[in-house]
Amino acid sequence: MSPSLVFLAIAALAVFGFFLGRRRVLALEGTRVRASMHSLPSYYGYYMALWCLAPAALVMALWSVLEPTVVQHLVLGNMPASYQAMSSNQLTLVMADIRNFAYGNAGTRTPDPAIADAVRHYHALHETSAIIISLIGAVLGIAGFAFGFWRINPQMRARNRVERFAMAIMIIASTIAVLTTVGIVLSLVFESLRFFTKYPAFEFLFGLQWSPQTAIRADQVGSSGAFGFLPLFTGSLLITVIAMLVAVPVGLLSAIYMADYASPRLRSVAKPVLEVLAGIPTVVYGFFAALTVAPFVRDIGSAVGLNVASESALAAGVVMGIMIVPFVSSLADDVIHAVPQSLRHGAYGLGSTKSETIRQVVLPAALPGIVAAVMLAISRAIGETMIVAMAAGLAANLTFNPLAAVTTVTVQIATLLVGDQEFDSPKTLSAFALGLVLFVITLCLNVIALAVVRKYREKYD
Amino acid sequence: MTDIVERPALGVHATDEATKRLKRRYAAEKRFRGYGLAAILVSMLALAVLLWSIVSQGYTAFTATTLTLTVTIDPAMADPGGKRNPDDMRTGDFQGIARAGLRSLFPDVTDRSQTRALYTLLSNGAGDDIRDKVLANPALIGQQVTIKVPVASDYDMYAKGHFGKTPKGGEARLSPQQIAWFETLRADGKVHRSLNIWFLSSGDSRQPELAGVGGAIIGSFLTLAVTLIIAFPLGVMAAIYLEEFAPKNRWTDIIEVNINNLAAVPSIVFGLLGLAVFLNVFGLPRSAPVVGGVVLALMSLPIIIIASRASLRAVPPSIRQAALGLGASRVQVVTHHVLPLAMPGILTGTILSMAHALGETAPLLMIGMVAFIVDIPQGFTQAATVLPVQIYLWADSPERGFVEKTSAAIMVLLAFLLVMNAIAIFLRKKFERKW
Amino acid sequence: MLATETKTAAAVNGAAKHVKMKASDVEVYYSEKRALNKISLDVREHEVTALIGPSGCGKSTFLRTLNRMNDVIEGCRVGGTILLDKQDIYDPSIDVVQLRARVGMVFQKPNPFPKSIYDNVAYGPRIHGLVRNREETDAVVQRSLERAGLWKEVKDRLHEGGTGLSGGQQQRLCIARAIAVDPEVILMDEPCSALDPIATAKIEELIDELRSNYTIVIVTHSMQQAARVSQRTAFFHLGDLVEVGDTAQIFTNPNDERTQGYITGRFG
Amino acid sequence: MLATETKTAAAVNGAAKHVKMKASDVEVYYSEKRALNKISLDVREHEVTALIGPSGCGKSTFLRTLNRMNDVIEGCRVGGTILLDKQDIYDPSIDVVQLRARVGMVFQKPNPFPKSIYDNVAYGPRIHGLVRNREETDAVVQRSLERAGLWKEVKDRLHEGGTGLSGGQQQRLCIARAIAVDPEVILMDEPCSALDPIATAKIEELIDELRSNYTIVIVTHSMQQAARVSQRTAFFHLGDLVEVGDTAQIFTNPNDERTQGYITGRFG
Amino acid sequence: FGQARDQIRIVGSSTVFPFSTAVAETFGRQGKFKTPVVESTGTGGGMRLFCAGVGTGHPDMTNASRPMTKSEFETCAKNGVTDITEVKIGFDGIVVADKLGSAKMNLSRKDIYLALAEKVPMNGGLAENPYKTWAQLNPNLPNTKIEVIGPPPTSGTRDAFVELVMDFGCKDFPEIKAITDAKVKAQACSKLREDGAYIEAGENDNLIIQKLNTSPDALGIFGYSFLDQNKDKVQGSQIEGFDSTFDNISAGKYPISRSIFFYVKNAHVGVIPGIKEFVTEFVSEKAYGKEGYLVDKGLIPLPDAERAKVREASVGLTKLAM
Ligand SMILES: Nc1ncnc2c1ncn2[C@@H]1O[C@H](COP(=O)(O)OP(=O)(O)OP(=O)(O)O)[C@@H](O)[C@H]1O
Ligand SMILES: Nc1ncnc2c1ncn2[C@@H]1O[C@H](COP(=O)(O)OP(=O)(O)OP(=O)(O)O)[C@@H](O)[C@H]1O
Ligand SMILES: [Mg+2]
Ligand SMILES: [Mg+2]
Ligand SMILES: O=P([O-])([O-])[O-]
Repeated sequence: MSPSLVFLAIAALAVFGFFLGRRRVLALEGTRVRASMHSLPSYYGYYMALWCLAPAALVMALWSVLEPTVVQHLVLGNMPASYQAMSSNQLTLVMADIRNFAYGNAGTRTPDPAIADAVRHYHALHETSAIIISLIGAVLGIAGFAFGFWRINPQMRARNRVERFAMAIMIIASTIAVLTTVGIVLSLVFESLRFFTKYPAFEFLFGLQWSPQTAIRADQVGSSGAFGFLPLFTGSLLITVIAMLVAVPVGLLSAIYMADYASPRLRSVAKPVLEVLAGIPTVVYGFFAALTVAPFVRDIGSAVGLNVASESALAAGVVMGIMIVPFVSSLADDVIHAVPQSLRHGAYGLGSTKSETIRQVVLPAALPGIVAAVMLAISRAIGETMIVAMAAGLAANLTFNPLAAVTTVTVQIATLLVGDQEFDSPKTLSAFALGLVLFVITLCLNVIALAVVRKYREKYD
Repeated sequence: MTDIVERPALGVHATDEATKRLKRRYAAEKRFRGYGLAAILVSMLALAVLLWSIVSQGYTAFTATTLTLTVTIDPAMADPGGKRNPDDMRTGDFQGIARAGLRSLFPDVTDRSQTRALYTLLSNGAGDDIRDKVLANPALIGQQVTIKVPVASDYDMYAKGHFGKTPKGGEARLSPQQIAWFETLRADGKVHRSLNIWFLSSGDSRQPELAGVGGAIIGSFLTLAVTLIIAFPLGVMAAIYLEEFAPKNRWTDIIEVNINNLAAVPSIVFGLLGLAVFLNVFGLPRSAPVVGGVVLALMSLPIIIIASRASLRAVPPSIRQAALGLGASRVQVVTHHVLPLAMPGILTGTILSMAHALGETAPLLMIGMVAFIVDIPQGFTQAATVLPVQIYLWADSPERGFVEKTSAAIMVLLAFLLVMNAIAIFLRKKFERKW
Repeated sequence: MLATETKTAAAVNGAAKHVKMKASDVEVYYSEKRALNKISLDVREHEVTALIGPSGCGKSTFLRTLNRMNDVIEGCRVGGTILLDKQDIYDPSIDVVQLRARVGMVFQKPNPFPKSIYDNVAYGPRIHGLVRNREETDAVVQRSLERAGLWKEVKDRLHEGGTGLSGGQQQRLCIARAIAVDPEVILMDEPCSALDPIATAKIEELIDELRSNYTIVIVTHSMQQAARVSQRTAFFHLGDLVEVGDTAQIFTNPNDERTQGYITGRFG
Repeated sequence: MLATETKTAAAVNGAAKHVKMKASDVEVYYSEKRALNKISLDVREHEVTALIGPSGCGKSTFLRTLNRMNDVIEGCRVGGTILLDKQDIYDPSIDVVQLRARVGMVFQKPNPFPKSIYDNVAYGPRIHGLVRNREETDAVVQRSLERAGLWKEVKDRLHEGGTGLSGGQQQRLCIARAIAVDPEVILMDEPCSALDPIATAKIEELIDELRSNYTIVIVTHSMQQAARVSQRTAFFHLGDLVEVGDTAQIFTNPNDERTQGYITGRFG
Repeated sequence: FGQARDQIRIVGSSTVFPFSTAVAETFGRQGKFKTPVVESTGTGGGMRLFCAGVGTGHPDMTNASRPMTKSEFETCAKNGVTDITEVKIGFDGIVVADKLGSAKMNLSRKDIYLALAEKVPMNGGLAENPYKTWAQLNPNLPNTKIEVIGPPPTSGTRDAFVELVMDFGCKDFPEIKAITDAKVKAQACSKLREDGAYIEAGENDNLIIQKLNTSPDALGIFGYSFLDQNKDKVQGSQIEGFDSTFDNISAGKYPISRSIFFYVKNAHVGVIPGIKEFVTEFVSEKAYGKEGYLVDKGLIPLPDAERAKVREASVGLTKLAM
């Protein structure tokens, strides 16, 4: 009896329960048409299916998560004393060995007797566990089925119950988004605190120089390094602004054109085509920015007598802007499309040109959605690594000159985390501090954005 | 009577001034429209340039140069144990057999360094091909076999014309002698260009001519399946809850800001989260598509939620009121009316987030998916890599043969993207409605 | 109290009716702005109650309180109690969905779903399980459209969009949609505003017919209409319920001079 | 020149009026469906022309052809010619924007912009450059709202959203918005449908006042209203223009029996 | 808790990655064991993972472009990773190259130091680096702008470069000798200028090569294997008179080269199938020998005698002591 088969059986039972629940309530109701039945028959069906499936699925899922630990505990606990003395890490190796033998991955080696015993024990436990969980699942499924069946009567508020279940699932879904934030903050905060014990927070936040050229090894004497956040922040800001200067006008105008000017044919082609831009891997953009756009910018610059670095914020920003165009164009197109026609008609009826209608009636009505799209695009720009690393360099210059080489917070986080690192060196830890500070800053920006949207949000209809 | 006196008073909209202003307004209108068109063209042009640069570099990777060799399966080399035991035969020197076959074509090459130079013509895969053939049919041992084997990457590149003229002072990848040998073979009709199917079916390799994206395609498929299965329902449900059901208070404001903020978290930080939670706490395996999928799902979630909320908000309230007034429950209002009308925007968010997830490497670095993995993954917990990682790794490889492979892999990724999005795009079109 | 008074009056003249809905001290605020001041009104079963009053006086607002449609308007707060068959509809235990199924509504601005005409009408019966199969649905749709006087015009285009109808047709579609659910109380916010006299007559006939089984509250700007279809009339003014009484009495012998002024068209 | 002619003619018999708009053989199709059959109708300057007819007969459709609002409805095609001051408004050379500025429109369903009340009214004057500064705008807004009879109700909340108004207030807002642009011809699709008698009277007064300078076409379902405000009445039925003539004549002595039937409320 | 694992897992240096993967592939093709999974995490990142503990959740080997440090060794020990085998596999040259067709430079480490240090010795003290062109610091060098594209501070190549070039190039200046504080001294020698003359590129060496192609005056710093593959595009500069050729590097004449290693967690041997066989393959003559396949990948092999010694030690899994 395999648990997955049992699960399938319960799922089948749930489907059956759906039909049975529906039948039952109709039967109980008799031939009267909604004199007393609270909900649609299918809600009674869902009610039964949920009772049948949900508890069993929950318990079985929990078990399948816990089972390996439990089995491991039992297997190891039963081994000779010499094994009991091992560290838990070594025990994982022993366990791996046992498993490798159990599944025939160990090649031609012969196991020593203790391991061979453990393998047998493992097999036995595994089988027992499968039987137990299958039984529990089956019992729960059938019990749920019976309970649902017993509870069903036409007066029961089946719809409310099913909807409450749906609501609970939705709340859980929203909670996951919140938990992600918690997880991210937690995964940043401890290392950041360790960084701040090694490097003063004030100097980090307001330092004007970023130069993490520290000794990466304790036994290597190196320079002390400077961890000033500002040049990275201005770099992020500069590149994001450039990217937005490309993406917002291009994206928004494209969206407007697609939603209100283009023929449906053109729109249905142009939109997915532009979306391809969002799917091109960033390495490709990186090469494009570094090898095509940056030299082009430099050549133009030197033609007009400007001193342009061969790596420039401009090149990276422009290319990044192109990458995020679809974020603005597609999302804005959807919300513009959704603005009721009656508003457009109202404006046309007053003698507006199409562009006046769009600018003064449609866009304000679509504003919340457009702001959401732009915020997403900004987020994407702040979070982008590869293009900047390849085309704008890694030099942290405190400048607002778009022709200079700059670097961004995100790029530094990535290079610090994937490059050579050393435990506990401020250089590696600073990546976490950067992440945390960036998090706080974008949080502030979002709070402001929310307030602004609230203020200008217009309701139609 | 003169017209001037008799003419009925003109309305304010027919005066000269109005006409002049109208002209200006029309000019503005035209400009605006022009900007719109220009914007689309700019993006399309950028896309075209990118695609052109990718395709023009990469299309050659879909063909491969092969050499027709007649080799004698020397029993001593093919089966050192002599017992036709497959395990023994695997360790046989099949590359040596291929080399002997090549040598026999150039009897006058005897010098040691010359032979070495000659052998560079053969790919390491040549021996593997012969091995596979012999393992499948041990009766071949001792016989002569004619077989098509891949040539080494440098020759492949040469045959495809990827090595331009070497500037003065430089050292060409192939010596004149090597080129001469190759040309001789070509003149003898032993060299072919054929469709490179194994590029799509096989796993990674250090040899450009043997490398394929098969493993990465499967890996991407597994990973994104997890991502989609998690992110889409969670994202849509969270958006519905927050937009339609949650009380509008401080708490939901905090949640909203939070989610918007999550979108701005650098993707590599999601990798850190995955490392800390899924690998270190839950003990899931490194490099596994489940972990990658979950991490990418968490990364995609805010995009889907934000896009979904924006389009839910765009549904006119009168539609909700109409349904509520008929006694629909709020869940029914949402599922019957609001959700279908908001679907296009939700699907757009999904398309964008999946495109993002499909092209992302940084978070995968943290959880070990940026790795050299040859074996094609068989399940969600086996070591796997994904297409963008493959691209990233190849782009960073010294071997010249990887240049075209990189571009070809990008083409595959874009094809993957289009296939992945096709359904969403189709559905979006279907759900679109004006009101 | 006014309501009690009226009741007694009614009892005296032998027409005592069951009170289907009873509003007591109902107040409505939009954000800070008060739109209704302490309204108390009884809606009697099997009668048509007409709400009249100048534009912006709070008729629609009051109507919406009766099936809690105000709940969905942001910033709108409601005070006081409203009983439906003795049950407080603002009680937390109440099932709003069920309430709205029992107290149906036709909105002032026609708001058909962006679906076909057929689906617009069939929607309510479907979600309430009033129909089990295609035939039943067809029957309900046809009957509702007929009663709303729209069947002839749309019977050949049932599967075209409901938003492609003329203004008056949309309004009748919304009426058909509302009565298809078979509610106990029907709230109609100017159901005939976009209708020609003939269509209006048809709807008035419908209202009269429905009255025998249902309870109806109607907002109208037409005194004539109020006089024709309603048994009781309530006059609203600047958020106050100025006067309520038998229609005949209100139109012939109003107690309040504001009522007098309004029905004779003297102030504005 | 026409102007001269008309003037002369008018001078001669004292009643002949300049024809402001002239529709000849106008046909309208929605996709395949024909909604209007060969309508020919003159709209005379400084007169109110009322369009009446049962719901769904094509009144709104015809009204929309007069300022080419049908252009923006998907699947809608228009045939025939319509002249505005001798100029074919369907001529490709015609400027639709100017046309719509000259021929303004109030829609059947009130559709305020999601902006403040003030901006709703100021929108038209601003885009047409009729106002140069804040004071002028204020003046236009106030005057338009006053004429539409809304000023008193909204003067304290000019900067709140226009969608938060009651149904009748929204309708008046849309009227104010339309007259703020100062068009030559005003098309009104049931401008009083959501209004109480007093507000209606106010609007009718406004129409009468506007008539001296403008030309007005109004769709109404109220015979009384048509009789009160219009000089000429056109009766539509099932997409046909059955009869058109002086209002007095139409209401007292119609030529067609369908007209007769309609105005006496006999068919439907 | 541990998974069952039957696949070798290797992490570590990006420099060693091409060699390690080549061996892994060959090893896998023989069909007896699964192909090892090799991750490129950088030397330090690899050490971090490697030293985190014993067990299936931790890698079996790590690659390194420098020897394991004492502190890393101690961390390993602290986490129970006490039994480690060190395998030295060869050398990696670091080259300074420019676009083919420009005049080939002959640089000394001193030149490079003067060109790239943030502060240079001058008139008895240290001064902000004033040099804009090569000719300014050495009249024998061309009069072109100093522009060097090289690895970022987070890369092991950068470390090696600082140690092998900068620290060496600076040591003979009297001004430097005069500094007694070791820290200040190190700072003076190893800090690279940040005024744009030294451009930190990402970790992608192909990008550096392509960038060299678009800027003829620029020099790039990267690993020998990339030069080897791109000799038709770029040329290596001479360092102290020696060309960056295979022979010069393997003979130890070319001064900027370093040893590369991998480390084996002995506790995993025998549990994770194939570790021993993999090591054997790696140190076989046909892999890391003079004519082995790793040489084709750009590895500079160890001298013959050392190779034999390494082979013996590593196949026997000799425990590393520190
Ligand atoms: N957008 C449209 N698509 C398809 N058919 C339409 C559309 N608009 C109107 N019709 C149809 O054309 C006919 C005439 O409609 P119109 O709106 O002109 O009627 P009306 O006379 O204004 O009626 P009402 O008094 O109800 O507003 C009706 O049958 C209507 O259903
Ligand atoms: N959503 C809202 N937000 C703010 N104020 C509102 C809102 N809805 C209505 N009001 C205001 O409340 C008052 C009463 O509005 P209500 O819609 O009830 O009037 P009404 O009697 O139905 O008028 P009408 O006959 O014009 O429809 C009006 O002053 C209106 O402006
Ligand atoms: Mg109202
Ligand atoms: Mg109409
Ligand atoms: O990856 P590295 O060799 O630079 O440490």
